[in-house]
Amino acid sequence: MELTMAGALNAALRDSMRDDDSVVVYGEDVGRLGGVFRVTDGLQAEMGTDRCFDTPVAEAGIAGTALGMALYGLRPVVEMQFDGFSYPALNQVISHVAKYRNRTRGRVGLPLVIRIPYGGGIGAVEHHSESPEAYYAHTAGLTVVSPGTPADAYALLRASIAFDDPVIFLEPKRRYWLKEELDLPVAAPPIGEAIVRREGTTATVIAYGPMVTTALEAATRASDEQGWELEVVDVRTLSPLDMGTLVASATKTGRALVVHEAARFVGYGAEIAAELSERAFGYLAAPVLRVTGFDVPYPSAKIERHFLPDADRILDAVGRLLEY
Amino acid sequence: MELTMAGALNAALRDSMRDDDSVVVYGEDVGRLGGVFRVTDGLQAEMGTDRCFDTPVAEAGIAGTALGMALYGLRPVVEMQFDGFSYPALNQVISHVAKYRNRTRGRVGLPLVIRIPYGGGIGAVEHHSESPEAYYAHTAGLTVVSPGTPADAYALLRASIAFDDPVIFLEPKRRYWLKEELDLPVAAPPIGEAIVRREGTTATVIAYGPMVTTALEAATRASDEQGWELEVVDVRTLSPLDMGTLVASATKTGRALVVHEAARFVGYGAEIAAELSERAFGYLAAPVLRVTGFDVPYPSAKIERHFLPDADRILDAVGRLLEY
Amino acid sequence: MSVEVSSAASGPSSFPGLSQAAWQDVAAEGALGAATPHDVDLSAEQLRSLYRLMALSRRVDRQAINLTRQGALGVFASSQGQEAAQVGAVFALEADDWLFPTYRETVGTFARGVDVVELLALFSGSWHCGFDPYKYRVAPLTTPLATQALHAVGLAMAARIKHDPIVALTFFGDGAASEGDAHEALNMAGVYGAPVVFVVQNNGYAISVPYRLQTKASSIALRAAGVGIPGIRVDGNDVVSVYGAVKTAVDRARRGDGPTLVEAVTYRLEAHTTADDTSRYRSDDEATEWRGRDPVERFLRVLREGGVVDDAFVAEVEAEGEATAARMRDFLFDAPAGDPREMFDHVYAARTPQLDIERALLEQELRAAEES
Amino acid sequence: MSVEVSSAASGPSSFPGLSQAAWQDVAAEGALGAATPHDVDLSAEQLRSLYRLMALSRRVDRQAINLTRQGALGVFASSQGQEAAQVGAVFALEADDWLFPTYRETVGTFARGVDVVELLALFSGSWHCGFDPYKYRVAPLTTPLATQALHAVGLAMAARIKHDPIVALTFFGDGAASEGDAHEALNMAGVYGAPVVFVVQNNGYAISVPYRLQTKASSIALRAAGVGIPGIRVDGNDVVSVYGAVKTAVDRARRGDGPTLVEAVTYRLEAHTTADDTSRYRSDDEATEWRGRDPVERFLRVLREGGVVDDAFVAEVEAEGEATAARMRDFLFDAPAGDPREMFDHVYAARTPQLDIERALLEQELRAAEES
Ligand SMILES: Cc1ncc(C[n+]2csc(CCOP(=O)(O)OP(=O)(O)O)c2C)c(N)n1
Ligand SMILES: Cc1ncc(C[n+]2csc(CCOP(=O)(O)OP(=O)(O)O)c2C)c(N)n1
Ligand SMILES: [Mg+2]
Ligand SMILES: [Mg+2]
Repeated sequence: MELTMAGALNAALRDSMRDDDSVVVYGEDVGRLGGVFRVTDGLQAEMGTDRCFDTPVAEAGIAGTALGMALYGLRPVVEMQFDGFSYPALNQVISHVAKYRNRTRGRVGLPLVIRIPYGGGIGAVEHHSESPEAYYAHTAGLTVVSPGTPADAYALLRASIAFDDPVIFLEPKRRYWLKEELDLPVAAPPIGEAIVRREGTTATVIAYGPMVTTALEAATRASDEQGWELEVVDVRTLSPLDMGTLVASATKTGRALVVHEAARFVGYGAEIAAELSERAFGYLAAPVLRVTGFDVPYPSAKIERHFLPDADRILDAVGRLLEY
Repeated sequence: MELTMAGALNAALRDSMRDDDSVVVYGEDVGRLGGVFRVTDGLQAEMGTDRCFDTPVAEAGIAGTALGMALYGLRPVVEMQFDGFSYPALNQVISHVAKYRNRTRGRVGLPLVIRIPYGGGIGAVEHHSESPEAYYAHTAGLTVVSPGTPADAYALLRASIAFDDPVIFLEPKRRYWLKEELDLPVAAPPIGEAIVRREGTTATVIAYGPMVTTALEAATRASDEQGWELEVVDVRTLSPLDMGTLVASATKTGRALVVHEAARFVGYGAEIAAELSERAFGYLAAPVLRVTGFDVPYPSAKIERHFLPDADRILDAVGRLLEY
Repeated sequence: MSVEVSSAASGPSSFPGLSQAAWQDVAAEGALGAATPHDVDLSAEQLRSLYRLMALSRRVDRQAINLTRQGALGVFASSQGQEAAQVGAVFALEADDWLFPTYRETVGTFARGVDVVELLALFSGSWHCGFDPYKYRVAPLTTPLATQALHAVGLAMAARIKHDPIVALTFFGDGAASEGDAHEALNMAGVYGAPVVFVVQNNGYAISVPYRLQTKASSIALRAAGVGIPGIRVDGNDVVSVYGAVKTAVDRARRGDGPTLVEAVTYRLEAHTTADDTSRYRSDDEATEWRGRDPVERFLRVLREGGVVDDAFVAEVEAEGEATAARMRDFLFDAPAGDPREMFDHVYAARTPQLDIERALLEQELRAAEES
Repeated sequence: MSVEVSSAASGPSSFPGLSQAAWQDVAAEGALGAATPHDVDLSAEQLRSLYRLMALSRRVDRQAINLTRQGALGVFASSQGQEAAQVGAVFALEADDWLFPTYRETVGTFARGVDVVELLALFSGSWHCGFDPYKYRVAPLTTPLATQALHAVGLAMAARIKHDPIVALTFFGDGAASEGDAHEALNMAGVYGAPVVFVVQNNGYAISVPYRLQTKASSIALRAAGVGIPGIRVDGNDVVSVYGAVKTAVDRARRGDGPTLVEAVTYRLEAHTTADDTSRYRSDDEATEWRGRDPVERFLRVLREGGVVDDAFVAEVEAEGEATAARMRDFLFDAPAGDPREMFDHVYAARTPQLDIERALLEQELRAAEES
């Protein structure tokens, strides 16, 4: 069956709810409307208003009540309507969601998922195209996941719901309409494992979420136009990060770059670049480069394409990697 | 005159308020009490309740109203009582304080300062020892400053108050009682410049805020005990970062490490390590190492010293740098 | 803004015994009074102005929806049905007062005098805020809900500190009223006696979520009691009542008597935005019923009956509306994208070294694109 | 928890003309009724239990302050003066109910049955939360203000979904009530009819900030009206009234009739914490006045007058208090620091590879320290 990423996420929610009574889905407009991106479409109709319901407009409230629900043994899967509207919940997430297991000396785990459609490229107005992954990944106690394909969207969301610690599930909204032929339920590597999406020898391109498609496009063009064979690694789980897979690829190719939409400064790519530079020191023929959005607030729709990393920007960086 | 860092900050606030009527100071308990660390001691008595006043317990409210005040031409200097209680204000800070100049196409600058006592080492209960600098430094539009000495505390706070963009001013609370002989007003390099606090040739140690003292202690011991001459660079302004000074030192010594209390993963040190690895590639005899707090929620008082980087941990890392 | 330091809270003191307790109950319905009549001082000239602004607003809104359908705007949040609430409220402001709107208040912001093309930048995608806030004393249209209410309070506090007799008016919605920031804004305004007027347009929905799932309170105005400030609930489809209520609040604020929360009960006739589909969550009947209370038509009817406007005036306003619509088409269709290099210019007062490097990279990309 | 989807908000509908407007005003003082008497059902046994818990609490609190002076605790937030509010409230709970306390509710948490040594871990610095929340159905003592109120609401929502007839009770302070989270919690509890009781201890201060600088509202209970839930204001120094009011609220919640906000008006007799200096912000006179209303002594007086307790019982409780204090000294003085390696064990259900690396580094540091 051909599914979009939004469809795969919808199926994952439905299947998880069918399999486990303790899974509840809530957030702004997720009930009757089925979510502004329709990711929760049909869930309220099938599962009832106890299992899938709308909330008042209160993101701290959504995250804070999810904690209470998880404490009581449910598995809440809540939605922040857009990346830029996940910020009011940051205090609950940083102070409590991330820390509760540790605060209680391991006695209380919180099996909850916070879904956040994130990233740009859809021509939205301000505050609707943010890439907040660094805030979450830097916060000890959170597990941060971002799928790059419909199959991973399904498999990783199901795994996140079944996970016994809180997961920040970042959905690359510009890829909601990305299609893939899928046989549900799809099998995929578990949370915590990166994957080599395309093998290569010239250089390693590390990507996640919305940039997986972009990196693969760059790899195709690199091969077609330049004869460069890029190895594309999809991070999948941003925290904890599977450094083993990354180091293996970088030591093999001797050249690596990391690509993300978020701003560069103290961005997620800094971690990968810093850690690869340390662990693959001596194997690297060039420094690890970062191909990122700029250190500016996300720009307006008419110029966003100049902010977003694309295949050209990746190929330009590969060129620089090869010049060292 | 010998001043503690808290005293230097107090003097900076008082002198700024005396020099400029538009400076107002507010926050929780900053008025009559003079702040829980007494940094605002005496300001209300001297300046009146219009210029220095207490707020309800509402951090988003403090940050959001500061924006409105700055929009109207005042220069608010607000306090978040502790690092862990700055998180409720993150939405206002990320969505608006950081972005307002850009949102308004440069028409509205926001001359405001958010003071945050931060970091551990004072035996406090949970949520009172956080190091949130990565959240702020990653956010485009913010200027992030952290002094390491009483002189810098004075000079940088005065410069921040006079600055035409919002400044997140991170005060290393465990150094509030650090003393220095000062002739006020002290001169110091402006915002945006790092400084070499101690010259050396063996390796570069990059630090800021509370770790400046620790790095200097390590350098003294390195010289006394091992004959290693460490160059200590104090970052001072975390964003925008003065990479020039850092690159110059690292290329000179050929070895560098960065030290901070915050967790390592996607921490501030990742940026420095990533960028140095790129810009000083070819000059580095060893990878840039990170000496940091662990990737765990800040621990309880009785074991916090095992979390915090100290001179031993720095010297151990220097040893590893030299083994490459 | 000097606030007296009081002694401790003193409350009910009782110690009636061992099997008898005592306490005070808060009535579940709060203390909303019945609707009472108030005289409103509006000249025929002003009444015509109100009509003109509402009618123009309606035309602007319709044109904006069309421009969205045609791709000139990326999205648009219609104010149709809410013209009385928005226009009536901003009409109560003086020239030096400040307005803090949301994405919903395009027509209120237009009525305040902001150039319609500049105003729509947010939706056309040319820049986030297309107008100069200082020129119009209007803050940017804000999408993170309830956040701007705190900005209004802060500006009002600053004005009080400077002894400037100005007022800040902020709009927010029935949904936004659930956000923590809304509460902090109301409470802080109360504490400092800030000259701010909160106008909640209760249009019955937060996207798909109806009022009854947003709060158990029968009225958003009751929040006022919780923070000790005056509250008003008014028919948001009656421009004269909205004006009267908000004017009362504005006058009170300017006098130094502090903030007021005004709830204007109204209805959004169109979808939440052009990207929304109302059929998923509300009935046509409901919308039809509210169309019967259309604030623009309703007002026009009374004005005609009262002899305040004649056909010529109405035709004149219509012509002005057409001209405005034409201007929107002229300037919003194929509006130039703007120079992408500008994205580096307004992050800080001065470009940082890092931004220079990034700008150079973009420059190189742009040059490469030109060449190919 | 199924909530009906309603039609749009319907409000005042009027269109009175061109010079007459109409609106409803919210009375500035809200709708707080006069104190009314209520029968409270407490046996002599229960009354003695209440006294015992309050007296023990007082002793525990005094011992904790002493332990802080002696360095065995890093800091402590005293409940002295607030025993009636805390003990009376938790006494209204059943065994399966849940409690969500702040740093201030040590004695309420103690009265709920949490072991006093486990309870004080937060302040001794041995771990953040020293007790098992599931064992006692008590959430960790929480310092980020008002945050735990949302946890209580979520737990109550979950209980409703599961059809478990339990109640969640959360405390917060007059200061915390200003936080956005407090509003979101109250409002969401109302929307879902969550079985939760909010007990605000209005002790007149948020550290140094007096109630009158915290809010303009005459009572925190008035917040209830703003979100459409019942509110109660009660003398927080009268344990019977507190019990009665909270029991009413607990029963209501258990019946499925939703949340209640109870404001208990009280006073903190000691400093905010042992690190605070009250002389900077309040007068001795004020504290002395409130000492005259000491909830423990006051209750004992009435109990003696009513013949509910005799000297033997009082002496017994005193002895129990001394034994508890001795236990605190025994276990909190020189309590072992714990193994620092444990800091890696509870971040996730399973240690990550990165944490293994970091643990190894610490291991090496510990070994090096042992050697030198
Ligand atoms: C903090 C935040 N959360 C969520 C959203 C997404 N969102 C946009 S409009 C809206 C509904 C707002 O309803 P209301 O306040 O009643 O205003 P209306 O749209 O009806 O004018 C939501 C949830 C947002 N913009 N900001
Ligand atoms: C979110 C947050 N902001 C600030 C603080 C610092 N702080 C600790 S206690 C306190 C005052 C709280 O007053 P109140 O809620 O009345 O409780 P009380 O201490 O009187 O019991 C403050 C401001 C905090 N703990 N959490
Ligand atoms: Mg609405
Ligand atoms: Mg208090």
